[in-house]
This record gives sequence, structure tokens and C-alpha cells, in this order.
Amino acid sequence: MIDIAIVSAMALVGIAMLMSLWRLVRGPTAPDRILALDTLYIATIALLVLFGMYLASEVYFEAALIIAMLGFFGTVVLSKYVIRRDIVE
Amino acid sequence: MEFAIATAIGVLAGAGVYLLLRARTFDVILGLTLLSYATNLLLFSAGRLAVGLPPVLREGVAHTPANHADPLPQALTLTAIVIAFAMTVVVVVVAMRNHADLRSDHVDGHEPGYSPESEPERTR
Amino acid sequence: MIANAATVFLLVAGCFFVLLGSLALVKLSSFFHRVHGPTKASTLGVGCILLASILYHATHGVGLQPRELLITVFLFLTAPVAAHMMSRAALSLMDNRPKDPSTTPDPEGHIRDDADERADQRERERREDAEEARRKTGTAPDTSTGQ
Amino acid sequence: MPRHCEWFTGQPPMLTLLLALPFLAALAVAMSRGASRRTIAWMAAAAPLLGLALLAAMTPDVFAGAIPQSSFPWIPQVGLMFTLRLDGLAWMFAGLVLGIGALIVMYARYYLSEKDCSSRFFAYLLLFMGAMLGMVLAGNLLLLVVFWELTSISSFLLIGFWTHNQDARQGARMALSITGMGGLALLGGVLLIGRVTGSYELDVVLASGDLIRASAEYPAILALVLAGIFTKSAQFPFHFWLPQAMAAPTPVSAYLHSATMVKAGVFLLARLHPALAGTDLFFYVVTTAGAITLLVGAWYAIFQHDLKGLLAYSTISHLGLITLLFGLSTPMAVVAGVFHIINHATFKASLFMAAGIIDHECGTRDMRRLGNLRRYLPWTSVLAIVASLAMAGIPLLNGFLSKEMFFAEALDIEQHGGMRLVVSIVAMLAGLLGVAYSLRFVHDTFFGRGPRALPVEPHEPPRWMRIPVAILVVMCLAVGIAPGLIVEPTLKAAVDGTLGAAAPDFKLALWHGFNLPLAMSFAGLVGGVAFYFGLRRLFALHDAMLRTWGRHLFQVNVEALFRAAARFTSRVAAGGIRRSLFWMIAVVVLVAALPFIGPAGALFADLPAPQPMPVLGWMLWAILVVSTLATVAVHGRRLTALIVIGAVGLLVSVIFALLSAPDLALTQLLVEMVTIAMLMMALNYLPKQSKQARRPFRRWRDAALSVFAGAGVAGLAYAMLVRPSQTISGEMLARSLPEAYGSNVVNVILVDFRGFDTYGEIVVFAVAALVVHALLRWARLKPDEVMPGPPVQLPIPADLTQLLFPLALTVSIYLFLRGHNAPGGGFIAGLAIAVPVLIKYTLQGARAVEATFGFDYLRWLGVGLLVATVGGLGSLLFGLPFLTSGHLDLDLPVIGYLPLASALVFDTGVYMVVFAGALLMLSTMGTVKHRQRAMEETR
Amino acid sequence: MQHLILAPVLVPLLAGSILLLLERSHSIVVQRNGAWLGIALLLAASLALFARAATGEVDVYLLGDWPSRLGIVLMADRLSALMVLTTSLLAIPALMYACAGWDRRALHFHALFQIQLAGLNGAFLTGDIFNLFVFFEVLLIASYGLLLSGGRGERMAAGMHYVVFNIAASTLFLIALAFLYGLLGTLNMAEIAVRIREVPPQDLAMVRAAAGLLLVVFCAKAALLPMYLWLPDTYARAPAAVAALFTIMTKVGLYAMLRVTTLVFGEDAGALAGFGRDVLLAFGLVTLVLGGLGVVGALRLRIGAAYLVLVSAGTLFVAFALGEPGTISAGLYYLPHSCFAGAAMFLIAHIVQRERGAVGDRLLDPAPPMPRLTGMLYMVAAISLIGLPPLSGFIGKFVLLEATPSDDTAWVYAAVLGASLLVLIGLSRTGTRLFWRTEAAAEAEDGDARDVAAAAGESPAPVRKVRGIEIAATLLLLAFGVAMTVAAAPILRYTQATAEQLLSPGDYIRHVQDAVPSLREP
Amino acid sequence: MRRRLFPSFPQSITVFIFWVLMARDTSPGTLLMAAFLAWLMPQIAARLEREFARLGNVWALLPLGLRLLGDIVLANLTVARQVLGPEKRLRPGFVWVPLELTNIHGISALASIITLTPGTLTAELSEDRRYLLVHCLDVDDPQAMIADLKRRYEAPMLKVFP
Ligand code: NA
Ligand code: NA
Repeated sequence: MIDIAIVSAMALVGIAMLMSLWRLVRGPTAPDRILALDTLYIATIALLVLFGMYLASEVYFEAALIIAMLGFFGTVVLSKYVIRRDIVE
Repeated sequence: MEFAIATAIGVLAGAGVYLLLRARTFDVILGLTLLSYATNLLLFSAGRLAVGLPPVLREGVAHTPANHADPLPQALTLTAIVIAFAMTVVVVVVAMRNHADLRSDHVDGHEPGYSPESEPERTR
Repeated sequence: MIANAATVFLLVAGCFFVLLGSLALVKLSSFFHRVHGPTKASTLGVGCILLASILYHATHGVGLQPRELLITVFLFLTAPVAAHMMSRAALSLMDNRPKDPSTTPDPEGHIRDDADERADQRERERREDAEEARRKTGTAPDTSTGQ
Repeated sequence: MPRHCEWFTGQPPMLTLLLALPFLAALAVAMSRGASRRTIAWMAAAAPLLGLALLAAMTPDVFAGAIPQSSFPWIPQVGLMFTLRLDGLAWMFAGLVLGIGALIVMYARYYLSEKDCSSRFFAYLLLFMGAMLGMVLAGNLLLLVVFWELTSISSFLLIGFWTHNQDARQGARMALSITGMGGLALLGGVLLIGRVTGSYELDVVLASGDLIRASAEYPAILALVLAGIFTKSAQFPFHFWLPQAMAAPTPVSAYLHSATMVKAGVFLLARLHPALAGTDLFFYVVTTAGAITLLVGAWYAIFQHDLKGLLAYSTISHLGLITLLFGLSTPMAVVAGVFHIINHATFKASLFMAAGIIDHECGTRDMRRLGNLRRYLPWTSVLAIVASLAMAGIPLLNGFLSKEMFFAEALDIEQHGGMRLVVSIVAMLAGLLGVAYSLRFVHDTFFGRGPRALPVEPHEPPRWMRIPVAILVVMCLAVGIAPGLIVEPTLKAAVDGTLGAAAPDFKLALWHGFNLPLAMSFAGLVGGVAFYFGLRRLFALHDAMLRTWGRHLFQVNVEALFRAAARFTSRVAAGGIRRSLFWMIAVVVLVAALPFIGPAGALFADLPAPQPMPVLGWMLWAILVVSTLATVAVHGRRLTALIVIGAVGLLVSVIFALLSAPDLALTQLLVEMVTIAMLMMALNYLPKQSKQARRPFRRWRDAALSVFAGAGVAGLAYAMLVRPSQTISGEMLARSLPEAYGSNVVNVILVDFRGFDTYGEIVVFAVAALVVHALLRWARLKPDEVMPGPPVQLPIPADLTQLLFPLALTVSIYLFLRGHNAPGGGFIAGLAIAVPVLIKYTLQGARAVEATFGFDYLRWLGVGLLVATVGGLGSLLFGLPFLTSGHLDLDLPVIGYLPLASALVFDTGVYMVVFAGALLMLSTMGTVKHRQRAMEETR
Repeated sequence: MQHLILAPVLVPLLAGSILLLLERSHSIVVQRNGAWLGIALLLAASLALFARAATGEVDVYLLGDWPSRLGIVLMADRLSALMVLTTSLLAIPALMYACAGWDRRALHFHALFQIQLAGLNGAFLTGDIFNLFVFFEVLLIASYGLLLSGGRGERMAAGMHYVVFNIAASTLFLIALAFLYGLLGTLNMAEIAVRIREVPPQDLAMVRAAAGLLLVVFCAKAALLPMYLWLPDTYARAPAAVAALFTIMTKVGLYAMLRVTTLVFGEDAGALAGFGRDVLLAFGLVTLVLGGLGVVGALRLRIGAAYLVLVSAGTLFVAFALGEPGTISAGLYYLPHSCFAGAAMFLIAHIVQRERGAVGDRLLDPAPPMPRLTGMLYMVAAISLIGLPPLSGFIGKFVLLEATPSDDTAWVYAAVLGASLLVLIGLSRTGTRLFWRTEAAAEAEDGDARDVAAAAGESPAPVRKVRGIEIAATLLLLAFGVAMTVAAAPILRYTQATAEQLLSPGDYIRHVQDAVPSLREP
Repeated sequence: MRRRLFPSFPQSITVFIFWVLMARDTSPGTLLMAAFLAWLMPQIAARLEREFARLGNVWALLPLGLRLLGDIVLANLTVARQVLGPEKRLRPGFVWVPLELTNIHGISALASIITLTPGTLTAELSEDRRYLLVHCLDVDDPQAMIADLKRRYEAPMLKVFP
């Protein structure tokens, strides 16, 4: 049962990612797209963790950790650009 | 799965080629980025596709190709990613300088219709 | 068995919130509405899934090794800041953003009706569409030869 | 065709010394730029005079039929030997080159003015003399080609000596182009000869005439060699360069165009006569070319107004005559040809020198302004008139003798019946025209009215200028009167050298009795005189101007070539980057597609079934594909494109993760973040939008190519993916833990199996940082759009980084230390710490970060590279190769078991380089405007 | 001695890293001394390697002590040693010229220069195809730096072209490698040569496509038609010292082409024997002629010099594609010659450019007066490049023609001799225009120069004095050519032996396979 | 002395826990390494940062954390209702929330908390750092909401970051 749960969870996360993609493509403003990308990153953490469960493996920990720790960097940089056109002031 | 990866690589490569052939430096940079994604995926998949068999050895699992994806293309791809990054950085900087020095972001350094005779030499 | 049930519950909850966050992204009509979804629901959802993972590895793997907690910590640290940055970006695009009270004497006037924001949003979309149309017809204002 | 060779064979020093003399003298003259003209002239004259002495010393042997040789190997394996060989023909030519050379040096000493740099002139002249000498002495055909081309180069310098003169420049270039072309052809011909005979040694080649004539390559050989000969000897249709070359100083003309340069062609014709002559093809081609040249040259000579022009065309005509004689190929014709070479050299050299004197004294060579000079320059006039009569072929002068032999040979043609009449008529006509132009030279210069409007009163030149002319004229007379005594031994030796065993027995005499040739001579004389005066009266010779079409055509063609080449080149190169890329991709598509064109369907034949694809996979696939296509769709709006492409990068790393490559996923993620940051920084200095080009054709064409390229890659990738793999990595998996002490095999490959790749990779990374630094350090960049107001404060996010940074550093150290056994390693760890620093830059501003974070990234970069290198070199101490990893298991009391791999040192280098490199790049990019502002403030 | 083969890579890399450390804190003199020390060591190592290779020794170096199939091998056979020596020799005058002042203006010049040398040598020495890619990248990225550091304006546009084109080509390299590895499962070149013989027939077309892509990469880097368009602009705009060093850059592509075609597509390669040879020959011939046309059409000396690089590339393609021992030998003789002579021409062009001030190296009448010495240098270089006797260009050309097999004679002779004629016409015009002073120029010298400058929209650049070391660098390059002429016989013996070594790849493969790690199991 | 060796105890402890968690190991070697890093990291951070957070009553964090956890879960359900329900019913708007907190760490923490709790989102901090701009998805009485925020979150924060 738990395997089915994991697999379905992965599919659901996939659907969530597809929805984010829609917003990413549709926009209309830059912050909307940044938000969509940020959501994709967060969903990716979920995906990686679920995949680690699925395989009973721990090799995806580092990747998930890196996204959680540094994934917002893209968001910060893109937002800063929108605010100032200049990301390092 | 092979079909999906192959087509994904194809789409990335095709999109990359199209953008590579655009006239503006930034578009070309985007094209190179897409192309390097395609290349990295291709190089990586030269070891064939395996789900859930990372080449990290564990106790109790025999150290054979049956239990592990081919690590060599992964290492090669890692090198390729880094090199592609380095190259992208260089293009980006050259594009910046190009635009600053020649006042055009056209890949050839000047807008179409420009003829070299009509313009003074600006090389040092 | 209980652990399994708990895992499945956490997974279901996690997926629900993750989906919810993305749904908000799709469904809601303006940026400041949408941003609420992913920053809270998705974060919580992933948190649930991480808990599920800890539980799962504890029961089906080598034992309790709550490494995933680190991920959770980072996620809960960074997600609000990311949302904050995006909000600031969106604010900077608003023509009619709420006035900074430190430069305006009357803080009571700082509640702003959402209708203003919607109007802003429509205006922005209209402008972007116009931009797009102009670009397509090749009559874009010459921005490439910025001095 | 390597041939075993001694260092020296034959008579060593004499020939080599003979050849070396002019070159040594040239060097000496060139070095002594400060010396007086007199000294220089003496130094220059020493070479031919000494050379003549050496030649004289060898004469008895040569006349006795011996062939002194010397040989030493230059490139023996391809048959290029430095073989010198002095047979009769070479002896005769060497004598001409040196003898006339000596006279020219004497003449030139007085001819040159103060303004001319005489050391340069004599150096060139001696260089040319040496080249000429080398050519006639060469005993190896390749060596002959070497000197042949040297004559072209040195004559180029001589003709263009007065570089300020437009005619001289043009003439020199034309001469070089034409003779250079001939030289290249000759090289081809010689190489083909070598292919047939197996050797370039003249002895071998001359003995292999039958082999050559019978070979399939013979027509090609003949064509190529004759191209060389005809261009050098100014044969029709390549004759036009010679009159152009008259812009040279007169001593040069006298030397090059009487005795040497132009004679090189006919020399080679004589030289290779045994090897090439004797076929119908040879006969018709050479005879025809000679005959046409003979007439064309003579005809144009009549209409020249320039003295040197007239002499030049007459030279062409005489060269035609010699060629014609060699074309006839009979032994006696060859005798006549060789004889005429000598005669022409003597009278033509003297005539050129006389023309030079006239030019020198009168300041013009235009016959329309000259006349009656016998009053002013009596001695010169006498000498010139005698020499002209020799040119006209008047009895008692040498020209008469060879002309008569020519007439006799023309009448004697046996094998090719039809040609006898033609050649005889040509001979008659040529005789007639020769008389006519000689007469014009004499009459228009020394007789009649004139001179007109000269800048100076002409008077006799210095004695030493006349003496060379006199010597030559005396020679003409001597040969003409007593040929048997004066020239017969020489001629015999030369003909022996030319024909070898086939040389005929002949006697030279002034009087052969009344015969048909004599009648022809007489008729020619009378006809010529009549023709000249007739022409003068009827066509007003002074006004006539004949356009020489060859020269005109050449110039037009060369100009057209320049223009066409320039246009072609610029048109080809005009497409810029896009054309380069388009062609490369097109070639790639073609090259990859071609192997599949034959066996259709080979790509996917008999392949195993692919692995199944989960639903999630398709979703991710869709996200990847859609975001890729969206990137293309929105590429004009750059910020949008960057956000969308971020999704592509994320999806690629997700794919890596799902397909068992956690290290790749990590690397891709981190690189992606840094890339985005960098592109954002760049975007600040670039336009925000792409200008859309209005060329739908190009867009469609590119789209089509992209589709082909994408489909091709996809097809090949699919075909590869479903094939079974046969890799060596099984052994890597097996040996990774026991021998490299790491269980993350990817990292083991990176730092151990293929550490050298990683070593190169960090060098690339470091250099990329250097390039960024170098390009932006002093650059004057202006942001495309500056937002108003002071820098924005972001206190809340900035606060987060304060919390985050130590944790990120901890994670980075973890990734670094664990990389050998789990995903991670130096590279990933380096980026994992670079990114938080970058976040600090972004949120706190560059100034704040650099104030607290005072790293000299450049130095760190160097240290990192050194650490990596030293880490790799450590194993050399143990006698093991570079990058061999050592291993140390420490079992410490408290800490416990601690495995240490020396690869860690190398990986530390990687760590440092990546960290320092990434930060050097991004801080340089991020702080451009600070320096910009600082520069503006200091100004 | 065992580690000697490392030196050509590691010495410059170490020198480069140390120079990087010195850069901030030490004067340019210290940096120059460091650079020269590196060059001296490199030259010594190259000579030692060359001397070893000349005895027929093939050095195999197992990096990391892994057997060749697992790790990376360095190989030094005659060909590699020759290329390494050529690089080192070329580096000397290039560095001399740069030390006349360019190194002050170009940030990081010395470090980049050393790393460039390391990249070149690494590419010549590696026996692993992926490692070849890595070293291609090392040398390319260093070349980007050398090309662009200190430059501005149009040079950036040329740099853009160069960089983008090369990155695209490198991407293609990776694609080719992906397919090669995917199909053959190895990266060691010797191992590839072995495995390619046993490719099952259904995979042949795939392998052909992959191999074709690989050759396209090398051709693109070596500037073969129609992929040479990047070259003229780049080379014409590079700083002189860098352009001089760049003459060997196209040769890296040629080297790789030669290595791969002889080793992997040799006679034993079964269905792939002689792969691509005819096409390479045909395109090489056309490239040669088009290069010649470019020289004729060039309106500036540097452009002409750039097209001369193309001519030499075309010639080398022809020589290598003919595939006979004699032609390969001729090509290997021609290769260093063309590097030296071409480099000399770039240096001369720069000297001319400076001596003429505002007019630069453009072929304009009237020409300002030029020092006689520059003209002489030009003439020697031109003679060598045209292939007129007696200099090395002539020898290379005739040895090539001499060895051309009968079947190809007509085309090869026509193209090689025709291109020589074009170069002759072009360079003689350039020479007369640049160095032969006209009367008009003598009269209206100043006025016209100013007019020209005004037409070009520049303030008349001051005529800068040419320094002795610059002349010396040029002379050294020309002296290399003269030395090659005098010592043609021994050099050709070496290249002949090299060609024979290349054409019996079995020996190479055996050397690799027989190499045993010191400690590890084989 | 203590300040020089351990400039920030909380940070040291965090790093220590972090390392042990990541290493998944409590062997003496790991603990030693963790201790070493716990000493080293704040040292490095001290060089880079101007000031460390001055903490007051850290224990106040515990109830705040628990409450926050509950709030997050509960309020997410609210958001679920809001998202799934018709958008028209929402009454969104911006509210400037005046702050008593002056410590920037406290402000940051408060801002994050506000963002994490559903229905509210910190969009901006005023330049004088005395107001937070909060976007509310559904607000009918801004003043009540402000008071609620201040009571639930700012008050405990004031204890932690005095
Ligand atoms: Na690496
Ligand atoms: Na690694």
C-alpha cells in the first residue's frame, strides 16, 4: 500500500508541476513567472524525497538539501532584477 | 523511456540550434545554453538509461553494472557541464563588451546594412 | 502498521497541499492572490512529505535518521524570504503601490482596496499585450542601441 | 628516389666556389652600405672577374669533353641534390653571365646616379648573377628550378629598383607574376619528369629521353616545362611582360634581357633538348610559338618610339628565332640556336648599353625627340650603328652568320613538309622586319633632324661607360669576320653539351658561297630597307601607336582578379557568425545523415524494445519540452526567456536525478543557479528585448535546419539508447572501492580514474574567471537602464543570509568531505559555498560584502591550481605516475577509524579553484559599475 | 625520465599558476622572468622528448597508474613530440614580441599564455579522446583570453565570432563523443581503434555518422571549407603576438584529424578504413584555392596573413588526406614551416601597421616610407609563404607534390601550384604597395597621410618606434625557416619515419596495450 | 574570552546539530568534527557579519513554535477553502502593520512567520523599519488583524529579541 501511495504521490506532484508550468508559460507578469519557477523548485524537493522513499535510497538527500537551502537564490536574483535591473548593487 | 529522452534531446537541440542562429547575442547565449543541455543529456545517456541505480556503492549490493548505472558518462557529463558553464560565462562577457564597445548587440557587432568601409576602424 | 498509516496520511496531506499550492497558482486571478498558495501550501506540503520520508526510512530503512529535518528547516527559512522578494518585485511593478508610511504622515490611509490592484493588473496586462503586438510587427521602439 | 651520395664528388672546390662568388660578393656589397660607389663597384666586379678566371681554369677540361661535377646531398631522400655540373653548354652560359656581368658592373658604376643606393643595386645584381649561374651550373633539375625561381625573385627586385616609378613597380610585378607562374609550371613538369625517370639528376634525365617521350605523362611534362620556358623567354603569348620590364635601370635591361634572364628559357630548351625534343608535338608547338613570337616581336619593334622598347621587342623576336630553331630540333638547327644565343647576347647587350648612354646624355629615349646624335656622340654612334647592323644581320657581323644558318635550316626541314614553306616565309619576313627596325633605330637616333627640346646638350659619356660597349661591338665584329677562329670551339663545346653524342660536325665560315640563304638575306635586306622607308612615308611612323594586347589583357585580367577576389572574399565572409554557424550545422546534418541514405531503416532495424515509461516521466517530459519551446517562443523578451529557461535547467537536473545520476543533478542545479545570476547581471548591460529581424525567409530556413538537426540528434540518440552497451565501466565499479577507496564511483572517476580530465576542467574554469576579469576590469560599461533612487535595502532577506551562511559553509564542507563516498566532491562543494556568498552580494550589495569578505580571489585561484597540481604530483615522490592516489587508514585513539585518500588534496585544489573562480567571475561582473563610477569620478 | 612526458603540460601550468600569484604583487619584469623561465624549461623538456621520440621510442604514461582502458594515457610518439616541439619553438618569438609591451596592456597575459601552451601540449600528448576534448577546451578558453584581453572595439566582434563558433564546434565534439562512447564503450583512442574493427554491420552506419561528426569538429577547428569563415576576421584582429601563436591553433585540428584518421580509420579498420579521406581531399583542395583567392583579395596585410593560414590549412588537409607516407611526411614538414612563416607575417604586419601610423597595414597608395629592414623581413617571409625557393615553403611544397600519388596528380598539382600563383600575385602586390615608396608619397607625404586618417575617422596615430626585440622575434621566426631549409634532409627523415609510424597504427596500439601499471594489476 | 572563542552560542549549537544530523553518525570522530566546526563557523561568520543577534528569553520560542505549527496547519486549511472556493468572495488588501520590534532579526522572524501563516504575506518593510506591509487574502477588519498579529507573534518575539 505504501508503495502505491508513494507512486501516486509522485504523480500528484507531477501534476502540481504541470500546473506551475502553465503559470510559467502564461505569465503574464515577471513575478508570476518567478513564482511559478519557485514553485517548481519546491515541488522538485518533494519529488526527490518521494523518489528516495521509492528506492529506499538516501542519495537524493544532498540534492534536496541544496534546493531547499539555495533554491531561492534564483528567485532572489530574478526578483532583484525586476526591482532594480541590477542584481548586485 | 528511450524515446522520451531521445525526443527531449532532439527538442532541446533543435531549439538550441534555432536560437544559435539568431542575430542577437543574448539569443545566441540562450541557444548555447539549450544546446549544452541537449549535449549533456546525450552524453549522459550514452551510458544508457537506468532508473534508481545510482553508481554509489553500497554494502550488500554487488559492485556490478547490473546494479549500477554506468558511472563513466556521468563523470564525463559533469566535466562537460562545468566546461559548458565556463564557456557560457565567456560568451556572456564578450557579449557585454561587444555591446558596450560597438553599441550594438548584434552578433556581428554592428547592425545589418553596415558596411565596414563606411565605418572607421575601431580596433586597437 | 500505525507507522505505515501515518506515512500514508502524511503523504496524502503533503500531496494535497502541494497540489493546492499549484492550484492557487493556476486558478487565482492576480499575483498577490496567487503568491499565497505556493508559499504556504506547497511549503507545508513538502514539509509533510519530508516527515513521511523520515518516518518511512525509520520503519523501512536503517532506522531513525532525521536528516530530512534539515531540508525542512531550510525550506521554512527560505520560502518566506523568497515570497517576500517576489512580492517586492510585484510591488515595484505596481503603479499605485501602497505609500511608505515612514514618508507619509497618515498611516490610516494605508489600507488599499483590492480594486486598485486589479485595475493595475489589467493595465499591466494590456501594456504587455500591446508591447507584444508591436514587437511582432517589428515596430518595437529601438531599445538595442542604448547609449 | 634516394641516391647514395658522397659529401662531395668530382672536383670539389672549383665549381662550388664559382657559384659562391656572386653570393658572397652580394653579401659583402650589401653589408658595406657606407662605402663609396667606387669601392662597391670594385667589390661587385671582383665576383665576375674571379669567376671568369676560375672558368678559364676549367676550360681545357670542358673543351676536352670532360664534365666537372660536384655534388652534395641537400634532401637526398626526395632527390634534391646540390649537384653542379659544368658541361659545354653550362660553360658557354657561365661565360656569358660572368663576362657580360663584368661589363655591366663597369657600365653601371657610371650609370647610377648619386641618388641611387648603389650597394643595394649591386647586391641585387650579384644576387641575380648568382642565381643565373646556379641555374646554368645545376646538375639536378630540382636545383635548377630553385635557381630558376631565384632569378625571378632577384629580377623582380632589379626591375623594380626605382620603386618610386609606377611603371617600374608594375613592370616588376608583371614580370614576377608571369615568370613565377612559369616557374610553378616548370616545377610541376620537373616533378613529373622525376616521376618518369626516377631521378632529377641531369645525367639521368638527359639519358632517359626515350623513356620520357614514351611515357603517358609526356604531354603534361611538355606543357608544363614549355610554360616555364615560354614565360621566361617571353614567347608569345607571354611576351608582354618584357617591354614592361624596361622600366628597370638600363644596366639591368642590358643584363637581364640580352644575356641572362630571358635566355634562361632558351637555355632550358637547350638543356632539356635531349630529353624532350624529337616528337611531332614538340616540333609543332615549339616551332609555332617561336615563329609567331619572331614575327610579332619584330612587327611591334618597328612601331616603338622608346629606344628600349624597340630593343625589347626585338629581343622578343630574337628569342622567338632561337625557340624556333630549337623547335626544328635538327642538330644543325640546335647549333644555329646556340650560336644565335651568343650573338644576340653580344649585340643586344651593347645596344642596350648604348641606349642607356643616349638616355643618360639626352635625358630621353624617345626616338621622336632624338636624331642626328652622330654629331654629339660620335663614338657611341659608331658603336651603336655597328651593333644595330649585327642585329639586322648584315655580313661581316655575327648576326649575319646565325641568321644565315637559320635560313638554311628553314629550307632544310624534311619531316614536316608543310612547315618548310611556312617557316621559310616566316624566316624571310623576320629578316625583312629585322632590317626595318634596326634601320629605324639607327636612322631615327643618329641621323635625320634633331634632337629636339632636350634638357641638356648631349656629349660623350665617361670613357668607362663606352668601353663595355666597345668590347662587345668588337666581339660582334670578330665573330662575324673570323667565326671559325673565335667562336667555333666554344660553340662546339656548347653543342656537345646540348646534344651529347648526337652533336654534328660543323664548320663556321663567313662565306658559304652563293646559295638560297644568301639570297634570302639579300632579299631581306633590300626588302627591309624598302619597307622601313615605305612605312615612314605611308603611315607616319612617328604617330603610329600600336596597342599591345597581351599587356592590356594581362592588366585587365589581373585587376579583374583582384577585384573578383576581393568581392568574392568579402561576400563569402560577409555573413558573419550566422553564416559560419549555418554552414557548420548544415555540414553536420549532412555528414550525420549520409551514412543512412543507402541502407534505409538501418537506424532502427532489429533493435530491442525500449524500457517502459511511467506516467510521471511523461509529465516531466512535457514540462521539459514545453518550457524549451516556450523559451524559443519568448526569446525576444529576455527576462521572460531567462525565467522559462530556468525551468528547463531544473528539469534537466530532475532527469539526471531520476536516471541515477545524483552528482550530475547536484552539479546541474548549482551551475544553473550561478548561470542565471550571471545572465541577469549581463542582461543589465544588454538591451532588454531582441530587435526582431524582418526576414521571414531566414527564420524559416533556420527553423527548417533546426528541425533537421533536432530530429537527427533524436534519431541517432534513440538508435544508440536501445542498443546494448559494451562499456568498460564494470571494471571501474569493481575496482573503485578496493583500489581507489571511494564508493561514489562518479567522484572516484573524477578525482582518480580520470583525474586528469578534472584537472583540465578546473583549468578551464579558472581561465574563464580570468577572462571575465580581464575583459571587465577596465571596461567602460553602462547599464542599459538605470533605476532611479539609491540602492534598494533588503533587510529581511539580508538577515536570512546571515543565518544561512555558516550553515551553508557547513553543508559545503560536508559535501566536500563526503564526496568520495556520497554525492558531492570538490566541485559541488565549491559552488555550494560560492552561491551563498553570491546571495550576500545580491542582498547586501557588493561594497558591503567586499568590505567584510576581503578575499583576493585571483590569488586563491592561483593557490587552488597549485594545490591541485601539487596534490597530483605527490605520487611522483613514490615513483608513481601523476594523480595516483595514495591511501592511509588511520586508527586514532579517540576519533577512531579515519580513512584518508590523497585524492583529497587534489580535490581541495578543485574546491578552491571553483570557489575562487565562481566568485571572481561574479564579483567582477557585479562590480563593473563601481569601477566605472570610480573611473568617472577620478576624471 | 618516465615522467618527462608530463613536463610539457605541467611546466606551463605551474608557471601559469605561479604567475597568477605574482601578478598583483610583483612588477612586470618579475612576471616576464617567470614566463621565460617556464618557456626555457618547456623548451628543454620538448627537446628531450623530441630526442627520445626520434629514436623511435613511444612513451606511454598511465596517469593515476590505471591501465589504459580505465584511466587516461599520455602518449609521446614522433608526431606528438614534433607538435610539442613546434609549439615550444613558436612560443619563444611570440613571447618575445609580447614582452615588447603588449603584456602590460593585456591583463593576465602571461598566465593565459602559459596555460595556452599547456592546453596545446596536452592536446598533442593525450591518448584519450575525451581528454583531447578537455585540452581542446583548455587551449580554446586560453585563446579567448589572449585574443580579447586588452582589446576593444572590433576585436570584440571578431572575438564573439570566434568564441561562439568554437563553442558550437565543441558542443558538436561532445555529441560525437557521446555517440562514439555509446557505440564503442571506450574513450581510449587505441582501444577505439581496436573496437571499431569489430563493429557489427547493423551498427556501421551509426559509427560512420559519429565518426563523421568527429571529423567535422576537427575540420571546423582546422578551418576547412565551408567552415573557415570564422578564421580571417579573428586572426586579422588578434594582437600580433597572439596571432603568431594562433598559427598553430588550426594545426591542432589538423593534428587531431591526422591522429584519428591514421589510428582509427587506418587500413585495419575494416569497413571504416580510409573513412572520409576523399571528401577531405576534395574540400582541402578547394580550401587551398579559396585561401589563395583570399590572399589576392585582401586589402590589408593582416587579412592576407590570415588567409595564408587558410592556405596552409588547405595544403595540410591535402597532404594528410592523400594518406601516403610521402605526403604525410611532406605535410609534417610543411606544418612547422607554415606556423613559423605565418607567425612571422603576422608580426611583420603589426610592425608595418605601427610604422605607418594611421594608414595601418592597408594597401593604400601613396605609401609612407618604410624602413628597408621591414621590407626585407617581409620579402623573406613572403618567399617562404609563397613557396618560392629556396626556403622551407618551397621544400614542403615540392616534397608534397613529389609524393602525390599518380591518380591525384592532376588536381593536386593544379590546386597547389595554382594557389601558389595566387599567393604570389597577392603578396607581390601587397609588398610593392606597402614597401615601395612612390613619388606621390614622397611629395605629399604628410598631407595624404592626414587625409587617409581623416577618411578613416581617426586622429592620425603617432608612428610608434618599433623595438629591437620585436624585430628580433621576427628574425627568429624567419631563422627557424632557414634552419628548416638547411636541415631539410634530417627533418624530412624524421617526418618520414613519423609518417611510417602513423601508418602502422598496430604498433601504437600495442604500446598502449602493453603498458603495465607500476603497482596495480593490469 | 567566551565571546572570542564562541562568538555566538546559538550558532555553534546549530552547526553542531547540523553536522551530526548530516553525518548520521555519533562516533567520536564525527562529534569531534562537529565540535570543531561549531567553533570554526561562528569564527568565520564573526568576521563577515557586523553583529550577532542578541537574544533575550530564548525559551519563549518554544510556545511560539508550537503555536506556529498549529497555526500553519489550521490556516492552510483556511487557504484551501479560499483557493477552492470562489475567488469573488475574497476581500484582499494591503495593510501596514506598525512594529514595536526594533531588532532586525526579530523583524525578519516576524515577517517570515507572517508569510508562513496563511492569508497573510509580508510584502515590504518600510524604510524606517517601523511598518510591515502585509498582504491579506481575506480581510474584513484590518485593525483586528493587526492586533491579532501583534498579540500572537510580535509579543513573544519581543521576548526573544528584546
Ligand atoms: Na569535477
Ligand atoms: Na564530484
